[in-house]
Amino acid sequence: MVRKIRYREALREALREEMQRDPRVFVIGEDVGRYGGAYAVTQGLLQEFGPKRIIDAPMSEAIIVGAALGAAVVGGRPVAEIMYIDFATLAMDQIVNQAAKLHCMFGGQLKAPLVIRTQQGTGRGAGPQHSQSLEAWFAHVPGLKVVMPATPYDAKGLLKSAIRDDNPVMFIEHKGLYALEGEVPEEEYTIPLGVADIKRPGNNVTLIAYSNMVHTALAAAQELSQIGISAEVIDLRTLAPLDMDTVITSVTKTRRAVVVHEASVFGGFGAEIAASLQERLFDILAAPVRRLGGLHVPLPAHSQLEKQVVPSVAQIVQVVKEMVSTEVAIRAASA
Amino acid sequence: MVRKIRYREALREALREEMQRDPRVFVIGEDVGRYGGAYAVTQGLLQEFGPKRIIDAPMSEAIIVGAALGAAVVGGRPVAEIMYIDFATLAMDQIVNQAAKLHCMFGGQLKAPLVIRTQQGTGRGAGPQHSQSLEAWFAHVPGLKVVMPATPYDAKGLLKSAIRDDNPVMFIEHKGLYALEGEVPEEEYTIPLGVADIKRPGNNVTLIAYSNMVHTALAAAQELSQIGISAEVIDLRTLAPLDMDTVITSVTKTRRAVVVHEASVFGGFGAEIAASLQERLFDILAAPVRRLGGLHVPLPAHSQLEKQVVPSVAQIVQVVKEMVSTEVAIRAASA
Amino acid sequence: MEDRETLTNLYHTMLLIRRTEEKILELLLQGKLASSMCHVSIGQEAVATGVCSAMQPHDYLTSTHRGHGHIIARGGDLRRIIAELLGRETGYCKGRGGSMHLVDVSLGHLGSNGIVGGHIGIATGAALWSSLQNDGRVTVAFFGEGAMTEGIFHEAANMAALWRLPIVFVCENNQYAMSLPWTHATAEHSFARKGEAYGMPGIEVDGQDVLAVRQVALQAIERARCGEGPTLIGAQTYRFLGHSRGDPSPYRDKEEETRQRARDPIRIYQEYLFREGVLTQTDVETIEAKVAEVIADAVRFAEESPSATLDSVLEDVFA
Amino acid sequence: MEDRETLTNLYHTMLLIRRTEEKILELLLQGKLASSMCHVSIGQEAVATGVCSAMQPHDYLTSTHRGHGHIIARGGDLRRIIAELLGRETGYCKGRGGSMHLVDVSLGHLGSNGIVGGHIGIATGAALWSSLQNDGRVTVAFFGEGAMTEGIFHEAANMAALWRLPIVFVCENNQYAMSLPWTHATAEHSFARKGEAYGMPGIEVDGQDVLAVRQVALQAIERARCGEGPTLIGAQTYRFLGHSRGDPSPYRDKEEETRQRARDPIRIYQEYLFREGVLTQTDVETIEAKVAEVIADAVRFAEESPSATLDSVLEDVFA
Ligand SMILES: Cc1ncc(C[n+]2csc(CCOP(=O)(O)OP(=O)(O)O)c2C)c(N)n1
Ligand SMILES: Cc1ncc(C[n+]2csc(CCOP(=O)(O)OP(=O)(O)O)c2C)c(N)n1
Ligand SMILES: [Mg+2]
Ligand SMILES: [Mg+2]
Repeated sequence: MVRKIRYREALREALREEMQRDPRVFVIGEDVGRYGGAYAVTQGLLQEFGPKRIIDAPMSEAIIVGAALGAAVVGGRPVAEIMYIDFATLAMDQIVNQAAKLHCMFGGQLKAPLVIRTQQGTGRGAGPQHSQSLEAWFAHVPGLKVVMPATPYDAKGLLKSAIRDDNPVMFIEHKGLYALEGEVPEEEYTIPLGVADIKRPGNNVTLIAYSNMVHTALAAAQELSQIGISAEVIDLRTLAPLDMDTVITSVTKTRRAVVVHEASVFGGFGAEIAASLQERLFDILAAPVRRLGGLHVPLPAHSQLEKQVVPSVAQIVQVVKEMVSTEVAIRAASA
Repeated sequence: MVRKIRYREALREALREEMQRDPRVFVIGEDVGRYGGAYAVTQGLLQEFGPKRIIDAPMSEAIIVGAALGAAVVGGRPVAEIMYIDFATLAMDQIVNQAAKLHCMFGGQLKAPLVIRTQQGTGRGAGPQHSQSLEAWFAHVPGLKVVMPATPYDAKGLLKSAIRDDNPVMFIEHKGLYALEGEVPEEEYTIPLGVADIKRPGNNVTLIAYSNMVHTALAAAQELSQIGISAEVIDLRTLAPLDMDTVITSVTKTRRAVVVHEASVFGGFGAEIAASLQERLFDILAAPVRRLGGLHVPLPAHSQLEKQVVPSVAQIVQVVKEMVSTEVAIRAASA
Repeated sequence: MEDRETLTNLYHTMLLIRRTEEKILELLLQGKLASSMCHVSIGQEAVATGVCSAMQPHDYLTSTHRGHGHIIARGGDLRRIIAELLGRETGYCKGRGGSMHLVDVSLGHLGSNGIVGGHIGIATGAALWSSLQNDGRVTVAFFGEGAMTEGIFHEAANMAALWRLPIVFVCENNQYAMSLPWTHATAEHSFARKGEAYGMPGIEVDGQDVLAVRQVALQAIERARCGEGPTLIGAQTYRFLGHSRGDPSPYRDKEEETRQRARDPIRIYQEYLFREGVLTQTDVETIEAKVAEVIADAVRFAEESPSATLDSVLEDVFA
Repeated sequence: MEDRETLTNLYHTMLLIRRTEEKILELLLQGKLASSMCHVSIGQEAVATGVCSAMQPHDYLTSTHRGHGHIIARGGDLRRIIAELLGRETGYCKGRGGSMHLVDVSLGHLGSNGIVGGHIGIATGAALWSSLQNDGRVTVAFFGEGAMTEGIFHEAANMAALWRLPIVFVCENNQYAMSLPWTHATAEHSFARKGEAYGMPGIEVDGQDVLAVRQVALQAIERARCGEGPTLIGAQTYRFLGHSRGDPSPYRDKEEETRQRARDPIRIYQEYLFREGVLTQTDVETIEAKVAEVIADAVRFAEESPSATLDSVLEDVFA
């Protein structure tokens, strides 16, 4: 049997293995060393690798990213940690104007093999400045890769690939997933960036999700199966590069799609998927592509309220039921 | 006959009139006073209003927005200028975590009647760090309004409304439009935020655009009219709040829609429009909603190349022709 | 020497902060807080108390993630504070802001903030407006020493000194930013030097001595009010507990903790008051009882209040 | 005194920068530049020249929007510089970067930047890596005084001093950030004080005196290389022309301009060399001729080169 470990442990293993494999890999961020990371991902690494490879930085998000970038340019393979994605707002110039553009802007002379690990989302009632989901911003920036693992297995394999990638990667974890257990083999493996994963096969509808919403979608699929609706669940895993082929293949089969993410629906990444699907599968779709996402509101620092802001299993089930019956209704009408 | 003035003059008039009307209105930014603004919008205002109302700030984008926000909270009506939207990356915490959330986060106790004027886009070969189009980021942030005027008339009327609004407004101008002339009445007027404008009526297809792309869309509509295709051109004017009603009404009539913006298509605001249209008009659309936008690439600092990155009149015409003929083909096949 | 009433009030305020936060920790352990975010300032009460005692009613302040003390010292309504932490509609932010976003605009309290240093912008802007309006108000920006290495501190300090804004920057140096010791945050620890870089005075003060804090705050506020510009105050204090719940602070030296905890600002001040004959043991007990009663009332009020609702949040997205 | 070759090289470099930028302005007026962005450093040549002359071949530097001088002083290939400005595939950035994004990784030049202060992060990171690897390299970060009020400068200076990184911060104080005079940018103008806030020395130098600049740079670089940490150099210079094309600088005092332009670093140095008998009028003419030839060759090369293409840009989005 494959052993089970937590998401945070899988991430730690990826860091540890990459640091062992490649002496150029190092970690820099706030409280990553002595504290072991705000979400305990880097626990124990300071003891193992010492303060030159697990670097506790002053509270200076911009220069944390900037310094990581500079080190990457001259030969390092830094993993910078931004404790909450909300604080990435303090480093946007370094991420967007510097790291993302560096290779292209400088005619290919420089490379930025840099991973920015951060976490986002709800789950702790942490409020409007500690719970945002901002992946859509980064996916919209040419030159950045955006990774959003949903399981311990993916977290480990994707982080290893991100570290080995020669481009800046926004590696966005989810604060609600750190304690999640899942199977992770002892043997070394990596997962390529840009390949979606079918987390559950199905025929009647495709649920497209990533990060924590994969689990919500899976739970909805389970529930739908009980009323005879077979849902395929696709975990995008990386938003950039985006594996639309897997999505297209699935929706070509199921003819119905729902995109689910925790970020606000309005202007969220789900729009990209929905827009793209209707462009490419206009004649195949049996129903409009539906989007489910967070309400367009600053997140309340209230655990009960924030739950009402983000999509639930019940909402997904409801939407899928509507899609199926609408279609039935249309079919009936045109018969 | 209504007099014609330039986009930059219309903006200046709006500032001047609002400053005359309301002593709480003031301008703060880099080079807004002595220099008259990098794009000459604030020229002459220092002489007219003095250094307490036209404030030349040190190069500190974060505190420029922060200070404007603080002043707004205690009674001022600041208009902060960020010279290029690319530099807003240095003020994202102040804009997104502070200004946008302040009213809601603090239970309605505080208000942030703050306008952030900035400009974006191509047209000067200004390169990857001076030509980005980032409106999609801001539209995705609850609590922010996002305004993107295309004409001198709209620029003036919308800026006046933005200044009078009790919420933080990202007022995004386009560097390619400052010299554009248009009719602007001498009499006072305002244009409400959240109301799209039909810039040209038509029946066969709806072109949805904003900012500089309105003019590209209008030119395309003109060209299309010569081959018998009647295009309606909608200028969204504000992305948040978004006037989907006007769009829905138009597309219900034309049954075909193309969204055009200069920002990168991937993850751009056009996806929101396209996704929303297919959700709401699935059975009415005669063809998939098409999106035209910039290529997903850091912008070259090369005037000839950057032109190739953003949508052209020819591209719009081409896409519309495809849509019409595809539909004709489908109709023929099903006949 | 200050008058008896002032001296007593300072003691009362410090005790009220301490006991309120102890109660908050209790509520937290009982799982009653609506949010997981909660940072107490136990050990640092003299800073909030001393500074706020030096402010005028029409002055402004902005506060931090560790801000219970600031709003209490400013005279905040304990009922609305506890209600906020319990996620009730009667709370300061209608129950949606929690511990990190307390605010009372009627007291000139312009909000606490979850972004370290984020609110320094708002403080600077409030002071800018006061300067433009010449309204005689002074703004106090509280922040931890962790905020001193954030870019926004630099931009704000520079702007404030350049334009001689009526603002006082109060750094509560509790020696740690989460696990990062101040000694590992910067190579220069002198607040005088840090202030001078912007052309403003930097003054260090024993943050465990409420009267000393009050004195430097009075001077800095006076200076600001007279148009002489900002001051940077470095109040040396200590975070007695962990950064937040579930932080046993293994990164701190236990000997250091013991030594620092021995300098309890409330005990130090109580001894002073006894020594000076300002208060007696009986007085202190009366104050304790009063404080306990106010807290009990606030908790009762909060628990009886209706929970926050999402509808109410949605109504407030735009003003 | 420095040896004759060094002294001559300094002169040659300054002249090369000056004449190249004069040619660039000419090309600009002819509408030949591919981008509208172009900032010349005429009047500031002694800073780039003095500092770069103090660097070792394996050292790094990062540069600004006003960066022609830095890359030329570092020994950059004039052909590739002009080709870049003309938007040719043979340029340093294959014609897509233009004046603001010159770079030559083979010379340790890690790029100029359009975001004022943006590249200071990269410089700090390069120095961090050198420190971690103990590779004996030093990084020089050039920036204008405008960048000193950006948050990133503060965060970088603090980190560099804290970790004693091998970096030298070179502020080219040309007195203006666009229209903003340095006197209106900050209340404290002493570089010593600005450096001290981070625990690093701040040294002012006459930026119109190439030998003086070279001296302080040699010392600061040596200090950095020995592991003693960063230095902040404030080189006092002047932007002889407008901020960019089409800026007649009406915000500047004309008397000030005249006075400052009289302190032309090339003239000052030439007089010194004549006085010391290092160069004769004939030598100078020979150098002029050589410089003219190199520039003519570069322009010819650039004009004959193929234009940049979008395909090539698209290929480079990812490494
Ligand atoms: C910009 C930002 N970075 C990081 C954090 C996470 N964080 C919250 S409090 C804290 C330490 C703050 O230290 P300090 O300013 O000294 O205040 P203290 O907690 O000691 O009162 C950190 C790192 C944050 N909230 N905001
Ligand atoms: C972050 C940022 N803000 C504003 C600008 C616009 N801008 C370009 S150069 C400049 C002045 C820079 O002054 P300084 O750093 O002194 O350099 P100088 O131009 O004098 O060489 C400004 C405001 C910019 N490019 N980046
Ligand atoms: Mg602290
Ligand atoms: Mg300058």
